[in-house]
This record gives sequence, C-alpha cells and structure tokens, in this order.
Amino acid sequence: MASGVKPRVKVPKTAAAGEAVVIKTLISHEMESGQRKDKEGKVIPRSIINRFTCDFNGQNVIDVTLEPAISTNPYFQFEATVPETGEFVFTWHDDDGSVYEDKQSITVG
Amino acid sequence: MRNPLTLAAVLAALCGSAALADGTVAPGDVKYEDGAVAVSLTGTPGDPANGPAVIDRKGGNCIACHQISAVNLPFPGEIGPPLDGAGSRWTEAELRGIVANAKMMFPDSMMPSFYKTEGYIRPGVAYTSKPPEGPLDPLLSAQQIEDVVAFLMTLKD
Amino acid sequence: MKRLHMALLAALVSASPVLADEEAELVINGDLHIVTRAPAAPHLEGHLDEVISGWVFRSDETQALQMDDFDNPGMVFVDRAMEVWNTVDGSEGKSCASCHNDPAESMKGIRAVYPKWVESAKEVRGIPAQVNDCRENRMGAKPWKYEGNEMAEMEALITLQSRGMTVDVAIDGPAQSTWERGKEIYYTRYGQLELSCANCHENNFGNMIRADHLSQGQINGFPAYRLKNTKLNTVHDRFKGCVRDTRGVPFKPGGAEFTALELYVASRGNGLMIEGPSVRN
Amino acid sequence: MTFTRRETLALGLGAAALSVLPIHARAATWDELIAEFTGGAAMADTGITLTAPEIAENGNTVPIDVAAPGATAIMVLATGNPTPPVATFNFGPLAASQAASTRIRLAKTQDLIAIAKLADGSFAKAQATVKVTIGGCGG
Repeated sequence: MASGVKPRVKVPKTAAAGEAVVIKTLISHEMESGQRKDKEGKVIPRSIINRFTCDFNGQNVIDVTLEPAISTNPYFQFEATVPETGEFVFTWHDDDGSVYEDKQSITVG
Repeated sequence: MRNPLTLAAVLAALCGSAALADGTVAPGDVKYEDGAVAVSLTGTPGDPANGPAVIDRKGGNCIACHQISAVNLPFPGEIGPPLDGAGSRWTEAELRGIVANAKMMFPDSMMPSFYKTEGYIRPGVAYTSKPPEGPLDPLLSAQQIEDVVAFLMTLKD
Repeated sequence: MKRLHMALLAALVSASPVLADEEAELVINGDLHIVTRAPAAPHLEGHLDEVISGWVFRSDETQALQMDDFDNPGMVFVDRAMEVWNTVDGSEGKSCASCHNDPAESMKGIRAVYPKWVESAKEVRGIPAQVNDCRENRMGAKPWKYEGNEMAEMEALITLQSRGMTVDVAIDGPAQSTWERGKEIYYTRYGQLELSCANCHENNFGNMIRADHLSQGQINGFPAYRLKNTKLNTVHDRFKGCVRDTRGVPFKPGGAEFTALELYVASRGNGLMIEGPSVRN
Repeated sequence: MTFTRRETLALGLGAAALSVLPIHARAATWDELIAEFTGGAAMADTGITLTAPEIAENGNTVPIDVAAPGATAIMVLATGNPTPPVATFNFGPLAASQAASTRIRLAKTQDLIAIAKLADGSFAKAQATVKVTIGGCGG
C-alpha cells in the first residue's frame, strides 16, 4: 500500500526564539494490522507505518514507534521548541521499506 | 454458505407450507389470534437458558432495541420498550405472537418479524446484499422462538 | 476542557452510552459557523418540526474531529483530489482545471443545489454523474466507479467549495417526479428486517440502537469520513450500507433509485448547511 | 505531494539497510511488555497522565493524549487488544513538552496503560478504562 500515500503537516510559519509550537501531522495510510482476514478467510498481511520522526535542524523532537493498534491515517500532535530559524523534517517509515518525508520551514524573528 | 441454503430450499420444497415433518409449525401456518399465538411452534417446551443467546447480536439482536436487565449485555438500545417484567405484562401466547410477528398485534411496529419468510420487499440473504436463490429462512428458528419466549416469561416484576 | 466537561456529563447521565453534547455549536477552524439546527422545510410538515445535522448526534470526540480542518482526516483526501483536479487525464489532454480553473471559484455553491435537474441530460443528477459526464464526454477519460475513492474524494473537493452555504435543492418543476419517487423509497420498508429510512431516522432519531445514536440521516455532511471504515463515503455508499443492514438488496450506487432518494433526503435538509467533508461514526 | 512507490523507494534505500525485524517478533503479553520496558522496576502512580474517552464511539479511532513532564519515553499498551503494544513515544532534546496525542484502535472495552520512563531512570504508570461501543445493526 505504498502508493497514494499523502502526508499533511501543520507547523506555524513563524515563532519567537525558544517558543514552543504545536505541530500536527497526519498521513493517509491503511495501517493494515495483520489481524484482519479477506473474504477467503486468509489473513491480510500486516502493512503499517512503524516509525515516525520529527527533527529540527538536525536535532530530534520526537521519535515514535507505531504498532498495528495505531488507527488508519496515523495522526500525531506534539510540541517542539524552536531555538532558531530552520527546517522541520518529518519521516514516516513503512513496513515495506518506503520512507515518506515532508519538510516545513519556520522563521524566528 | 451454499449448502445450508440449498438444504433449506429442499426442506421447504419437500414440506410445502404444511407443518414440518417433526411437528414444527411452518411460518406460513402460524395461527394468530389478536396477534397472539396459543400453540407452541415446536411442541417442545422452550428452554429459558437459551434465551440470552437468542437475545444477543448473533441471534435475534433483541438487545439492539430493548433493554433487558437480566442479560448482562452492554449498551442495550431504547427503540422498543424495556423487556424487564415482560413475563408479568404478557401471556406466553402474546409473547410468542409478538416475537413471531409483532405486526399482527401492532401494525406499524418497527420490530422485525422473526418467524416469517414471505412478503418482503427486496429481501437479501442475511447481510450479503445478495438476493436469495430459494426460500428465505425465518430470522429465528421455531425452537429459538420457543426458547426466547420461555426466557421472557421468567422476567417478572 | 472539553474532556473534563465530558467526564462530568458522563457521571451525571450514565444511562446514555455515547454522549453527544446536543447543545454544542459547530464552528470550524474557529471562524466558520455552521447552522446545525433549522426549522424544517414546509414539505416536512407533519413529519419533522426541526432538522438537525448528524454532527449533533455524535460524541464529543467525533464532533471535535470536524471542528478543525487539520484534525479532520477527510481533508487529506481533499488534498489528494486537488492533485487529481490539476492532472491531465484522457484522450483530450485535459484536466478538470483546463475548463474549471480554480474549484474555489467554479465549484462554489454547486453542492448546495445538488442533486438537480440537468436540462441537457433530461434527468436529475448528483455530482458524481456530472463528474463522470465530464470525464467521458469532455476529457475522453474513463468514468470512475461510483463507489471508488477517486469519486468520493473529488466530490469532497467540490463539496468543500460550498461548505457553510445553505442546502437548497429544488423539488418542484422537472425534478418533482424524481423527488416523489425518492420519497416513496424513503418510506418503503426494505429487506427481511422490513425497515424504512423513516423507521430509524424520522421516528427514532435521538434514540439509541444499541450504542449507535440515531441521527436524522441528513446528508448535508457528505461525503463523510466515517470512523467505521476510515475513508470518505459518498451518500450512495451510505444508502447501500443501510439497505444491506435491513437484510435487503441495495439499489445500484449511481443509479436512478438512489439518485431519487438522494434528492429527497437532501430536500429534508433544506435549511441546514453544507458541512462536507464531515466526520461521522 | 503524494508519494508513489517509485519515489519512496529511493528515499527508503537508506532506511532499508537499517530496517530491522519487528521488535516484538512474538506476541508478548502486556505485563511482559511492561517488564521489558521497566526492567521490573517499581512504577509511581503520579507523574504521568493518560487521557482517553470513557466511551469510544468507534473502536477504530479512539483519541488519546499522554503527558509525563521530564520523561524520555512513554509506552502505551492496550491490555485487551489481540496484540497489546500501541506506541512508544521517545522525546528528543527539542520536544517542548513530553506529551503527545494520537488515535488508536481498541478491539473491545478494556484498560489502557501508559508508562513513562523519567529522566532520573524511574518509571510512572497511568491507566484508563475505555468502553468500546457495539453497533446496533446486525451486519
């Protein structure tokens, strides 16, 4: 299910130095749990995003291990400290080896 | 899934609309009097111990619409009246009639008819969205109805 | 604060399984005020006094998901449809944008008046039929399945451009016979459970069917992101599911019967506002 | 942008080299998972909050919040799910708070457990019961 995956990220455009900003992320993904069966009764193989990270200018904000109990279209909200102008990098790691990435700049002024 | 259906079709064909070989009253032969059914559908007394299973989601799903304190099922519905004390308010014949076909007593009732196989508009096979290839089974068997009626008779005020 | 409020309410009203705050007001993104209760249209006299959005019947948590476009999981699929809008498809080398430019301009108000009589086609049509008409006859592209994700997502993009506008479908003139047919379907008891739309959504809205809080079955929030299947659902998807749950055989999505029913049900929401893409259970 | 398989493969190459087997190769019970996370240490019942609805309208999407000021990691377990692990949040130096929200699946009515590993190496635990509703329609 690595096609049509689409991330959304909400980060403020600007912040004061050292300010805590709220970040929200959502990515479209089935999060196939490996628990469900198809119509023939065969188990549908697990296919989930197993890790999500957010870094800012090379420093880590949050690094999450996801399990099949995370809902379809995984959503996270958390807070980051923004010491200076820079770029947030978000990554989502798929069971199939794919890594989806999004970047958002923020200006401290 | 195909086999039980075929079997039911064969049974129905063999038996026509008359009483089934084992003495069970077929859905089309049930006699309603003011909505009540005096005669047992099976001739075998109902077993109230089977009542809770019939009431649950995999059975007749009565709990979707009725509160029944005696069965410990979470989130009972409130579409129909609570069934606590049903055995004090109704006779066995009335309860049998209501479960088998509530519309005989209450023409506008939303309650499904649990012992009926004809007269439907666009009926499907259970929740498959597929039209039936032969006669439909009633929602509950005759014995399930006797069992749930016996159970309801134990719910006294 | 919302959580705390809920816990307090839960303690007070323990009989009600899922607590909808029926006095809550729907404000999206802090500034878009949505009318969720309105006087019923004249044609509903004797049936309903007030029409109520399905949002009102949902739990606090589900309600909250629709109050912020980032928290609403349906919006990621609107983003996806926007890419499709701008992508050339079919033999004519056109995208939706080739003719319709920015949907914020060209599609504004469309959802509030659909389904409607389309003179060129001599029939009442919902938005999906119009989308497929464009795809086949203008773009030279393959039509989408009525139940596929592409259709639900494109309808959501189009719907979003009317969000906050008042539902106002026409039920008279050339649409009247279709509307009458839809009304007949609404009151027909289908399937082995012999249930009509009205049994649950006119006579029992506000009541619990097991843990489901029955709404009026309004469709002003469609396409809806349902928690049940975690995707956008069109109105016809929902109709199909409901008829299946009567142990019945649904009509064909995109077909004449469900389009008639869609017009009729939409007309029961005249006076409410377009909310789609909404979030529902 | 929307990722296609081809685009993401290139991105994923680096990660593929590092990719490891799922951490819990066998289905561990929730108390085994706690023992693994804490090394058997005692857990305080303050210092962490777990917020979840008392009743979840749909078990497919249950919003939860966890917060443990000063924590380096918070593990969330669903004791009644077929596989209890839900997520582990590891907080980096730029986390402004040791708190996060997400949406989870609960197979049935059950207890959720969140355990924080605090900066001093101690642990704290919070628990919440979530009732998961049952639909009315039989299908």
